[in-house]
Amino acid sequence: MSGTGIHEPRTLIRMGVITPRRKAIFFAVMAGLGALAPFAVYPVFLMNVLCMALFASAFNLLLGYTGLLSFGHAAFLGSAGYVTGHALKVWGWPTEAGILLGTLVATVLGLVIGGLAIRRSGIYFAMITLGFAQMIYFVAVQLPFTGGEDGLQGIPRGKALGLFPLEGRYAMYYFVYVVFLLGFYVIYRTIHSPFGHVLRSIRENEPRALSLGYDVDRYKLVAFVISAGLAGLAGATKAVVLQFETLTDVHWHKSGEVVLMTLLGGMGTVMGPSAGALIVVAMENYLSGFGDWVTVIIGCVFVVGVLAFRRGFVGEAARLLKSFPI
Amino acid sequence: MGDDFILITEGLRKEYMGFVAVNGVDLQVRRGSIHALIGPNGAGKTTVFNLLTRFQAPTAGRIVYKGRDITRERPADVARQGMVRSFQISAVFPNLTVRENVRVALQRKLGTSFHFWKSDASLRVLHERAEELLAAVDLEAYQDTVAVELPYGRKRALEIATTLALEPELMLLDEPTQGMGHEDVGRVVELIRRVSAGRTILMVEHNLSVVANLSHRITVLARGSVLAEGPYAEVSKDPAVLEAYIGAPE
Amino acid sequence: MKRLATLALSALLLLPAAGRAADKVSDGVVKIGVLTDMTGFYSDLSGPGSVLAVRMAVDDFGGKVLGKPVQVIGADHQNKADIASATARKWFDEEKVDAIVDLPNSGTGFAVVPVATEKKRVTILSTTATTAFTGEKCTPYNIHYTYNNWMLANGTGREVVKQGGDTWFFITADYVFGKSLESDTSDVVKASGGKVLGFARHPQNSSDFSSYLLQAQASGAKVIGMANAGGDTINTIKQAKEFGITPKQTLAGLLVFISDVHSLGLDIAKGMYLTTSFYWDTDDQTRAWSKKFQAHPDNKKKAMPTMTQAGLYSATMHYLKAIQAVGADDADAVIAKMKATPVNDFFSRGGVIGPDGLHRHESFLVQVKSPAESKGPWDYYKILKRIPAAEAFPSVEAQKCPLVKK
Amino acid sequence: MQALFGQLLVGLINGSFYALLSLGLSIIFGLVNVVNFAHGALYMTGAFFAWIGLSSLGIGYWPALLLSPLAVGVLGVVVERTMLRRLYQLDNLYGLLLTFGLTLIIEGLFHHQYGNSGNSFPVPEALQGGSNLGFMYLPKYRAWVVLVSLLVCFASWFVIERTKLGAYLRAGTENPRLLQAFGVNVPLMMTLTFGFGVALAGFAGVMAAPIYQVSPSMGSSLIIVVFAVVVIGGMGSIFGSIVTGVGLGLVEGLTKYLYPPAAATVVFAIMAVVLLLRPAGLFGREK
Repeated sequence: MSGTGIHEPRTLIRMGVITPRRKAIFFAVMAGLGALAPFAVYPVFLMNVLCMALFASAFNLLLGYTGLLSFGHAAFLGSAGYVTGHALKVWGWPTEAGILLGTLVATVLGLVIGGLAIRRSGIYFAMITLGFAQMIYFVAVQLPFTGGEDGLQGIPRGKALGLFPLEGRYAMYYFVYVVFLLGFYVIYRTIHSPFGHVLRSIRENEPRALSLGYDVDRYKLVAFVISAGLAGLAGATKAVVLQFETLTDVHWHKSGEVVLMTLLGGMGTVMGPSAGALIVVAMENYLSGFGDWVTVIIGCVFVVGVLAFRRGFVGEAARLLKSFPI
Repeated sequence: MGDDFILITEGLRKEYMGFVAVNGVDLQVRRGSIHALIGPNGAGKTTVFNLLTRFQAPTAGRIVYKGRDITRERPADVARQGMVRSFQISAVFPNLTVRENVRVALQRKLGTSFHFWKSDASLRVLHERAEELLAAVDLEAYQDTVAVELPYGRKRALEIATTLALEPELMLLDEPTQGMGHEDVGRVVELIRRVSAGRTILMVEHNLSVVANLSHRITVLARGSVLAEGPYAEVSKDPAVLEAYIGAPE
Repeated sequence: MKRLATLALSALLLLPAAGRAADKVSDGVVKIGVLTDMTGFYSDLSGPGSVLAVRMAVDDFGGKVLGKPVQVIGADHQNKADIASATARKWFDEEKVDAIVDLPNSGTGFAVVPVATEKKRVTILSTTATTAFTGEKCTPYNIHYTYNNWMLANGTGREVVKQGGDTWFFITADYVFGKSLESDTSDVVKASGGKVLGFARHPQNSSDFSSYLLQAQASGAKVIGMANAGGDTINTIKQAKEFGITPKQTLAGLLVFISDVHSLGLDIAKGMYLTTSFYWDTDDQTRAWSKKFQAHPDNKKKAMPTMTQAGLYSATMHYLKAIQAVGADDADAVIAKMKATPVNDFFSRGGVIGPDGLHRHESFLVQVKSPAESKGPWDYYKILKRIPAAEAFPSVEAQKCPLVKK
Repeated sequence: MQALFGQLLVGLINGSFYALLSLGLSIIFGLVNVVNFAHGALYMTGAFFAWIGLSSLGIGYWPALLLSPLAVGVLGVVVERTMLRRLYQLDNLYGLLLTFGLTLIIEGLFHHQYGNSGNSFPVPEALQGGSNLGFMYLPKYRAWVVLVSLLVCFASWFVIERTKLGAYLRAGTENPRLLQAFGVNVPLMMTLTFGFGVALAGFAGVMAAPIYQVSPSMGSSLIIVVFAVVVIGGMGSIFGSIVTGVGLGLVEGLTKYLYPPAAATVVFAIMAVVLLLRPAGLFGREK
């Protein structure tokens, strides 16, 4: 998605609005807020937000930093959730091992689907990922261990490190918080790595990157696999939090939702997807009283976002900061 | 003949669903020369470029680069062997800074391009070389400018600097002066001349004065086939070439 | 602990239900959460109508119990177990909801009931079919009120075989509800002397049933049993007619609501057998309540109540009366009272909630009228047989609820 | 054997809908360069317009066959004029995202207004009943669907590939400036093309109304299969989308006969194989 108004706050860096120190302070404040949040806000809601924020951030690695619109990311979220749920519930695995297994399965799935999908780019890529995700959906409907339409219910949370039971209100939250921070760090590291720079060049101008000798497809595939794996981590953790896994997580609406979160928060920004996840999950939670209007409202948000607001909240904020230097 | 010619094509052909875009093109590009590919619109010049750099697969024919058949190789591999192209539309990375543009090209040789776990601070070692290259194209003052904000002619210069970063043996320039003002054209021509030292350049160009000024040899394409080949003075008098140009004005 | 609770309970029962008892209403309000499908598959047969039925019950009760207000909140679970479970948790944790009712779709039921059990709050299932909720999955805080698969299978299956429909083919929704309905009905058919020739499974919310119907046709069965619900049933019926399968083969709707018949039209639905626990035009009492429901300003579509909506009204009344009688909204005591008191209203004449939580009441085998027989809108059913509670629902022993054993 | 032919015939009927919808998608993509995610929602809208026409205005099937696509087309024109147009300069992924948002809005509104249990639309008088083909009973209406869909598909293909108007349309996608220079109003042409493409979806909706329940979700399940059809067929090709649509319908029918549980996934499995062997699709041009 080159030249589409992706705004990176590099001008802010140049202008001295963002300095390494301020950045460190910002992240520290955010991390602190995250650690204190469950005392102020309903923890299950927060955990949901964290999982979706990780999911959206992983997705953004593709859309925002590689320029690939995957319209089937729910496949990774959901498959990991199912596998983790099954491992914990039926095989009685420790929590961490179950989550790792789910993540691993999503990664392998990412390798397969990604390997096929990156043969086409742009809009075809989007449609192909959507198609494969739909295939995963149908498989999930039919495989016996997923519980089909009824879902996989009653997943035990188990104990963190085999010691701390995760049943309580706060233990689970901090477990999820740690997972989120780890996942988020991996994404942050990837974005700001030599590899991340190549990805960005691919996003900006794919033929040019190719002509510079970069085997573009391989970079895309690695990015896709990382993204799928982290989406899987989010899904696996979510299954443990909510103690069930259902078809919702593999449905294409979910894939659309993560696009919305990323778009709304600001694609190609580090914090954007998390902000978007917060907004979307909050909307779904607190507007649920409006019944079917929620779908309409989300649709309108989508349309307005695409037409007038392509930088997303974080992107627009960065732009405002730029126009009004502090 | 092998050593004299860095690039040879034999019977290069490309069809799309029954439409023949390139029809049996034989090209021979002499090492160290500036070779121009000209022809009216739709003559298949860009398609030839795409075939040479393997962005498209030829329907038939062979491409030999440095004595090696590269007809079946992948585009990135071709680039790594020193054949690097530029594009018809200025090909920079618009939202990266000027320095980052060049750095991306330099970065490959570090061998850390897949290292997603490493900090990008490890790329700082490249800045010195990047600055040298930018200085070579008079862009040292623009290092921190985001490429999209550069004026058009400067973008071309940036593109050339990026290409040079790969230390190519054969540069393929696709209409390097297209859409430029008079002053910019002069600067780019100078630049091309400067960087051609020790390299081979194959370019597609519409501006015939640029072609006359720069190139040692010319190949004229029309309707996918080679119409004439030789030095500019010779080719420009060829009646078939004149007809092709007059028959299909730009 | 348990003994203590029982002691406290009996003490409470002896107290007059006034004055001090008001303190026993937790948080000073009785909150009923209607968790239902407001927009999807089941929204016409439960959805806003369910919320309305509960509100009507609260209004008719006087809006207050033990001097404290009764509040009704509704939410859309969109048929998704995850949303259902998340909403239930939020309601219990944050909104102090005392009881969650309705829960269309067994999946959402399976998601919510354990949460309620963990939090010791009441659930009353109305639009949920799977028999296991009062069987191996029964919990002390759950009541299954309106119908279940066993009732549907027996009511329709047995009667259809008796009328000569002794070879069956099933078209089944491919999830727990459908499969368990299919197996329950198969058992009934076989027990009644019939034969099952095969089945075809389809995903929920399919649009094209022609290929399944062709399989049913090829089987040569006399009866095609539709072990599915909502839009799936409607589509099956329509397409069966289109492919000339009906009237050569008979359709048996295993879970058909009056809203489905309304949406199909009598011309297509006529002649079909089905079992229901409520029909508005049964007697004066049902007519009176249903017309009130239909005329209610919040009933935008002016639809007659389905059995689940009528059941919810009855269940809510029963719940509030139990709170009144106990003098507190404590779940253990209220559930015990509800189980101890027979239900007697337009919906349930002498119905009893068993120790397993299943409400056993009379149900009806009906046949859909032809357009000629119908006197007007919503005049859809001929009641063929009133099935007494003992015959309509499985016995407590048959349910194998672990709670009941000792 | 009987069952096989029956399933194949059912597959052919489904294939006709795939073909009609993927044709519309292909036309819009080929000529306007937008992947219209809302295609399924507009198909549903077409069916609903027909149903609303019948139930509240007394407009029958035959007029609806014309009026409803027209109304959907007008809706498309409005969408194109007010929204899509503003995205042409951008990557075409934004078109996909916009139409995805529109899908949510359209489906949400119909949900709100009409619930989800579906509304039935009677088969028109003249097409009721059917005939026994020996191996199966073929409803007249379904035969009509196959016939008319193929006819409409062929006609659209003919206009685009074989007439002067079509040549203009195709030229417009290759080089809009040049066409503008010839005095053709390109923006208008694109608007009308989009209108026509979605009108085809509306038309398919009316055709589907008497077969399926008219319900807000009728389009969303179909659209993704149609996307897969389009990927398999190769999106550039009008002819490809028709042939692939019908062909995949048949393959689905065959799968239902051989191994029913795989019927839902077979199209996507084929998509995987096609991507491995021919990334551009069966009839697609290489980029």
